[in-house]
Amino acid sequence: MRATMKSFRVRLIAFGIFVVVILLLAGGVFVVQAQAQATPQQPVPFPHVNMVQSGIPCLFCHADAIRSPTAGIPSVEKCMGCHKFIATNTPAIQKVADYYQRGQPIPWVRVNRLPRFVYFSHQVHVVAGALNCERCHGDVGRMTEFQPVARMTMGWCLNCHNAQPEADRLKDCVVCHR
Amino acid sequence: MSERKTDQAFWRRPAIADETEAHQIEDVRQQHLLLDPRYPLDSDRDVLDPMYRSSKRYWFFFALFAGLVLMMFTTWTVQMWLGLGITGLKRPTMWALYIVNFVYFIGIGHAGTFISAALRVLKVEWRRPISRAAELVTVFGLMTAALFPLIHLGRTWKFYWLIPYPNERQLWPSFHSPLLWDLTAITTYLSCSILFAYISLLPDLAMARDHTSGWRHILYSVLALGWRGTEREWSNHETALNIFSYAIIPVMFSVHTIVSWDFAMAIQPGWHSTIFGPYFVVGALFSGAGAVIIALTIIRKAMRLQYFLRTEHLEGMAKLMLLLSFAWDYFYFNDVLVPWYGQAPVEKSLFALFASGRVAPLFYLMIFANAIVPVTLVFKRVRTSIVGLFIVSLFIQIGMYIERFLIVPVGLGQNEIPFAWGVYVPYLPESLISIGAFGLVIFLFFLISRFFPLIPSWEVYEGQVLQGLRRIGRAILPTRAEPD
Amino acid sequence: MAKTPHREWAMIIDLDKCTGCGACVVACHAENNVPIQTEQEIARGRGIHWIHIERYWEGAFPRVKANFLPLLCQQCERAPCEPVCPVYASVRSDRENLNLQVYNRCVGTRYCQNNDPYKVRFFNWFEPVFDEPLNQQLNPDVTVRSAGVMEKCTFCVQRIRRAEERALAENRALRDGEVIPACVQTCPPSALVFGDLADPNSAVAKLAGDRRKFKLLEHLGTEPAIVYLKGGESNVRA
Amino acid sequence: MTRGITRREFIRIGVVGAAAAVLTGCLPPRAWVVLEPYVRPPEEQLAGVATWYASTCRQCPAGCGIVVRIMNGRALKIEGNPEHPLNRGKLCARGQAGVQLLYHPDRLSGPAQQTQRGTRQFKSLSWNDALNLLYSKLQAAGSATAVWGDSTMSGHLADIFARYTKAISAPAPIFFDLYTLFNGYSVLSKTNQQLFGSSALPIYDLAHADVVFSFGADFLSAALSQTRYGVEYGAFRSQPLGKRGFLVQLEPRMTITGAKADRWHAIKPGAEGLIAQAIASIIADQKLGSVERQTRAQTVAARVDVNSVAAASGLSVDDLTNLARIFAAADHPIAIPGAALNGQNNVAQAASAVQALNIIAGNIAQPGGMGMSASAPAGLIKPTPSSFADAQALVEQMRAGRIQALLVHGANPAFDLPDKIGFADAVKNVPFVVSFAPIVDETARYADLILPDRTYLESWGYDVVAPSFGQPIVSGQQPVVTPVFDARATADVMLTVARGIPAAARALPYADEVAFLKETVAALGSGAAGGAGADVLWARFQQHGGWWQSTIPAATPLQSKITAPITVSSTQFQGDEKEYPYFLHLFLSDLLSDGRGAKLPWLQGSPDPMTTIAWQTWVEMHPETAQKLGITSAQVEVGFQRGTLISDVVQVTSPFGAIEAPVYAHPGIRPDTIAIPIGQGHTDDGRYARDRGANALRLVGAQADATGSSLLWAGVRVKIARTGRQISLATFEFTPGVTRGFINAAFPGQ
Repeated sequence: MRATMKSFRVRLIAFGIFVVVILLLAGGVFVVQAQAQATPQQPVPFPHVNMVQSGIPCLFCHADAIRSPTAGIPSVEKCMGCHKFIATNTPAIQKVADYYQRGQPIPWVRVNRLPRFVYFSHQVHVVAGALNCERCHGDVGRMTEFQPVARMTMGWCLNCHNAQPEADRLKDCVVCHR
Repeated sequence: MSERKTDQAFWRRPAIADETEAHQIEDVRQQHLLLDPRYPLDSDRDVLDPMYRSSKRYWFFFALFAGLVLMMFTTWTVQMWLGLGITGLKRPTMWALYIVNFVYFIGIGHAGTFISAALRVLKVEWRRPISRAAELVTVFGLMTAALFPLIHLGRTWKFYWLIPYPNERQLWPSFHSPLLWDLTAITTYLSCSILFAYISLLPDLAMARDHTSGWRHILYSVLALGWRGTEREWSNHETALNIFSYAIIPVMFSVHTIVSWDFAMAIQPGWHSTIFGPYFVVGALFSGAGAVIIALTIIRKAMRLQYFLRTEHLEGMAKLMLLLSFAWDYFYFNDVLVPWYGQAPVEKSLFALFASGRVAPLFYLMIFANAIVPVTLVFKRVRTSIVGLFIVSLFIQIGMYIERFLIVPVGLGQNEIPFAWGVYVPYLPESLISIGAFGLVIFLFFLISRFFPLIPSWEVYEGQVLQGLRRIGRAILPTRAEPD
Repeated sequence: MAKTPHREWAMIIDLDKCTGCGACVVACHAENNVPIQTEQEIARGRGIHWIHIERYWEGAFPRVKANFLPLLCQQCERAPCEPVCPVYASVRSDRENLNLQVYNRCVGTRYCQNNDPYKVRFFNWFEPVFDEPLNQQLNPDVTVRSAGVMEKCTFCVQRIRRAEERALAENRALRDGEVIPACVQTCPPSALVFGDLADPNSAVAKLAGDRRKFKLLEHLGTEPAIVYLKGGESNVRA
Repeated sequence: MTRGITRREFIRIGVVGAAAAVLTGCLPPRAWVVLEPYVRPPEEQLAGVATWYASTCRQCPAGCGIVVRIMNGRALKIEGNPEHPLNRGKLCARGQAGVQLLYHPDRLSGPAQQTQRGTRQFKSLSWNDALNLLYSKLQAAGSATAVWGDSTMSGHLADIFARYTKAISAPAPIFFDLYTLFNGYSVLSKTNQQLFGSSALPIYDLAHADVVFSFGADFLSAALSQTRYGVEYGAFRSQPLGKRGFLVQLEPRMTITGAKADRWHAIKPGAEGLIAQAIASIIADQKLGSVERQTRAQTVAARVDVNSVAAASGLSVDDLTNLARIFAAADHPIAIPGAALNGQNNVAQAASAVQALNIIAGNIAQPGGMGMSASAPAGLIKPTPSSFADAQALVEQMRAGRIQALLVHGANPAFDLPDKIGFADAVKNVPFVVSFAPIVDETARYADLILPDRTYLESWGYDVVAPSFGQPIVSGQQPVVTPVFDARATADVMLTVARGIPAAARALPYADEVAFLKETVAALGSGAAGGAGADVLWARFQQHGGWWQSTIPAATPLQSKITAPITVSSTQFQGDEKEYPYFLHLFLSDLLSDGRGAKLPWLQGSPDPMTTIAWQTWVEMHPETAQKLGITSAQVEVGFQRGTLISDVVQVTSPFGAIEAPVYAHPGIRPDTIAIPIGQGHTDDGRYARDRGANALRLVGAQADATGSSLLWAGVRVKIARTGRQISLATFEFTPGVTRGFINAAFPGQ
């Protein structure tokens, strides 16, 4: 009887350690995921939904996407191009106008980030690849607050690139890392 | 008279017929442990007692080696924090002391298996009391060696990329790389060695369980896996050990062959040699045998195990070492002769460096330590002198360490582009880590000596049970019974 | 998507023209964010120069001669550094037919440098330092290597990729001379020439047939993509 | 400041995302990256796509065209301007390193007042206060104002300084620096004036020459126009129909040009002129080559005793005859006078004797021969390097207290002049010294006021290219980024100050430097860019990086004005032969040139081509000499100290001073000669240059040659003493005396 009690205790301790380890691992994964998917606070609330519903195409503001590796953030002047006349009395637009008058750039916070050793070209994907923006950025047209929809990790990239006709070449390291 | 009755316990001393016989028997007994049985509890006490007897001197050395280990890990942390630049590594000697340590510790990890498994397979009886110490040298040597590839990495925290596991990047390690063969071989060998040592430890753990109380009792109960010593258990145990012994020998040979491939597979002149495989294995056994002798002499003295560890064991090891020394000489001669005959410019410059260059003192010390000092083992006086053996073994350790040093950083220093030649001098961090690594092995021994018996008492009993003395005419001869 | 053509990037180095002036060395530092090492580090043999000029003496005074040998990664067809890397950080690019170093994959075993007969790979012993605001010069197209990784000449693969991406977007083929590494671009006597050997009309393809050609350490069978042209003979009888 | 720059002011406020991304490399991203978009986007700028701006390199006086790669408002890389007729898209190491000058961490931000000279205790001033101070001091100084500029000064600034000093009847500005002194700009001008009646700099058409005799001219290194001569050298070696030029180099110490020579002769220092004369004499005596050459040789060459020249030069009579034969038999031979003869006291004769060989060859203004730099287009200024005598005269005036205000721009006389000249003493008698240095250099330490100028990548300007190879070229300079620090263009500072000084205001009635430049450029008329109208011309001047003729005009024929044969006297050395047994041979470092490069880490950290040493000053001596003196050095005996190559530090002493530096055993130097590179030994000039190596000019006295063109920096004797100290040589090579013999199997013979 004593022997069984003892061995039960030993087993209980072992099981306890196992459970704690699993919980810690799961917690770590959860925290990392949550951090990656968090929606950052922007200096000026910017509802993409309003813009898209007004019929503005993505490339009107992010025009560099077809000409450059970077999609580009529109200049304050571009914002003011319309908002000199439209919705001028909302607090958000007044904030933008303030920036414009002070000649200061708006410190937008990056939402979709890539590691610093990854080189991604919007131009190739949008022009040669003929992809639309939603493919990677999600349904931005319905977002009141811009948030990341995917963790842009290597596996995520490979999900598409594996299915391409020239997958091997598109998976060549130098395509993204240099 | 000297006929042993079957119901007589093996430790009972037989009745003595006359004084001559008494002298003969006493003489044989003093020489051979297996013919000198005694009451098992006495032996068990001798094996278990040192676990409790922690003298001041013990704690002094314990603290000393613990300090060395602490120093090693602190230095490693500092190195990871600041970068590998704090070491003396440079272009072109990208591998240096860490890899020397790696090869050296893998090397001393070879003797344990060789003594324990190979001698077991060959039914060499004198191995019985020393097999545990040898196995532990293997396990600790390998554990320490396995640290060095990590210490040596530029980005240690990414070491897990060397392990094949499914990942979202869809990347596997490259099985083209000898480093990965290394990883495979070493992990296999380490796990085999630990299992092998553990299985042979089982009856002793059960023995310890039965003699202890308190937390030790719980610990041994868990570890002994409920060993009760039934006929079936003993039979399974025997089978398991036999299988392991046969299986682990090729693993052992393969491991150091694969370690040698790290060098032999490279196109670096001085490394690119086909003889490296067997040469490294012999070198490893050579240094390993020396390491085991050093461990045994210290254990014997410090833990008062004079009953178990006798001159016959050390002499047996000494003979083995002498044989290995000759083998090493042969391979080294080969390793030098073939490139010398080829007269390749880089290798020629390397030999010039050895013969009369800046590393000449090291080279001659290595030849002296590895080829000349062990020759003294042909004399029985040296073989049976514990101090003599200790010194010879120490020389062999130094010699073999230098040999690896001459191969790794010195060999890398001379290459095909004379503009990129270089001289490596160890800096403080890698010196501290290397000293700490020796400390780590000894520290692990210190630690384990408090928990596990360093003498496999069951193996000694087994030997003693099987051995007997038989009188044939006027001679008293040992006999051995074969179990079924 | 158009099929990417097979490329064989190659460089011709005319040793007769190389003056050893060092312009390529600095151009490479500027283009590839190669960190400059301190005096102490260079004295210890840790200088990093993806392309550097080795000077070999020949003969004895007064009939002494100095030969310059610009040495950079040879981008071998059968690179000895590739198979020894356990994590595919040193890897062949089938796409560009180049020998790549993927910095973010490198764990720093440094085996590749041991097995590199040309000794043109460099290790980052410390985190590189760029005093502010010198860091503003850093090329955003090239990763700054952290401590503990290997680096080496890439044939300015960022330029190759930029040009290819542009050509892809403009739906045309690359032109000969459209891509040139920084060292080739700046070389005053044009001792370095770069191009695609697969294109029979390229400048390199024409020069690669020169009778002065040789490859470095050819006996090792590494098949380098760099062709050296040895010094020419003069037609002046002296 | 200027209206032209307003558009670019916004360039710097770029999209930081991509650029910030490179700063920490492979580490995992730690924080959100803040994106800063433009307020108003500049034209032709795309985030992540580079634009290139054409400008002019100002690292040496040559004036190569450059294009600068700009991305998100940052200058990333300089390359040669492929359209530029001088350097044709190529660039040397120093040109490549220009961006590090722009982003140098020790640049001054805003004006600084030094309350007590030499203390480096700077008080920050507003630009307004600084300009007022400058104005009041300049007004007070009146005509006792002196301007000390350097040869890399932009033409428009030199013009403004010249007009300013002329208007207030002050002495004309001098343009003096070590670079032009060592390369003998002033010597060459004077020689050409005597021989051909033109004071322009000579040019040598290597591309079409078949034999080149270089009398110590290291034209592939820091000399005249390194990049262009590099281009020429490439063409020289691969001429049509498989022809390959033949290069003969005569010098006491092997330079990189010597390393490339087909024939290299280690001659005694100072023997260049004698050899040239002997060659001419042999051609005349032995009737070598064509009849024309023989006759020309007879008029030009003074007869010499070949045996005595052989003894004085270290060449054998056979060698001399052989050289004369090669020269006379060649189709297009050229003789180039080098830097080494410029510091000898027979410099004028020696340079003439070498140029006379060109006259004998009949190659003047011919393809594959010697020509003259085109003169500057009307209305444009090229700062003419002053002779040493001019600089000495100014120092004497300063000492005499006749200078009330000294303006130093670009030049660094406190470093460039030997101590014996006593600039430091003389400047004490100048009540007000202004430095325009962007980084505090040795001279700025003596300044009362520092008004940091913009570096050339942030400035407007132009440069009349000289030597210009056949056609007049005006290289354009424009700001390629917004100023990184709070610096102001010196031209604007001078224009502002001039407004308050009535005489100067009349001479300089310009709103700012851009207005001044536009007017200058408009006077050029249409060049290669074509088009009409001042605005179009101005735009194209910026777009293409300058102005030049699309067709190369025919070379103006030059007539030799030699009437009497040229005799060369043997050179005199300073220092007793017994006490000072070795000849001192100074040379400009390939990478650091005259010391300007020392502040740029790329140049400091790149190995010197011949010795592979970086960051240090070294003393070159022959391995035998080192052995004789018992010196441990890289090549003689390898010593090791913690895995580095160590070398003995020696003290080199001349009659004028002493320096200490480690020895590098150089197999290509005469055993009786000690060579030391110029460039290190700065006591200031930024963190990378400060307190590093030794300044070999300490070994030189203050004496000028007979014509006053040059300082006698070459005719000095020295002695060597061991200090007992050893240091690690920062070399890239490690094996002692790497020779090719070892790996002949690997490198098939050349």
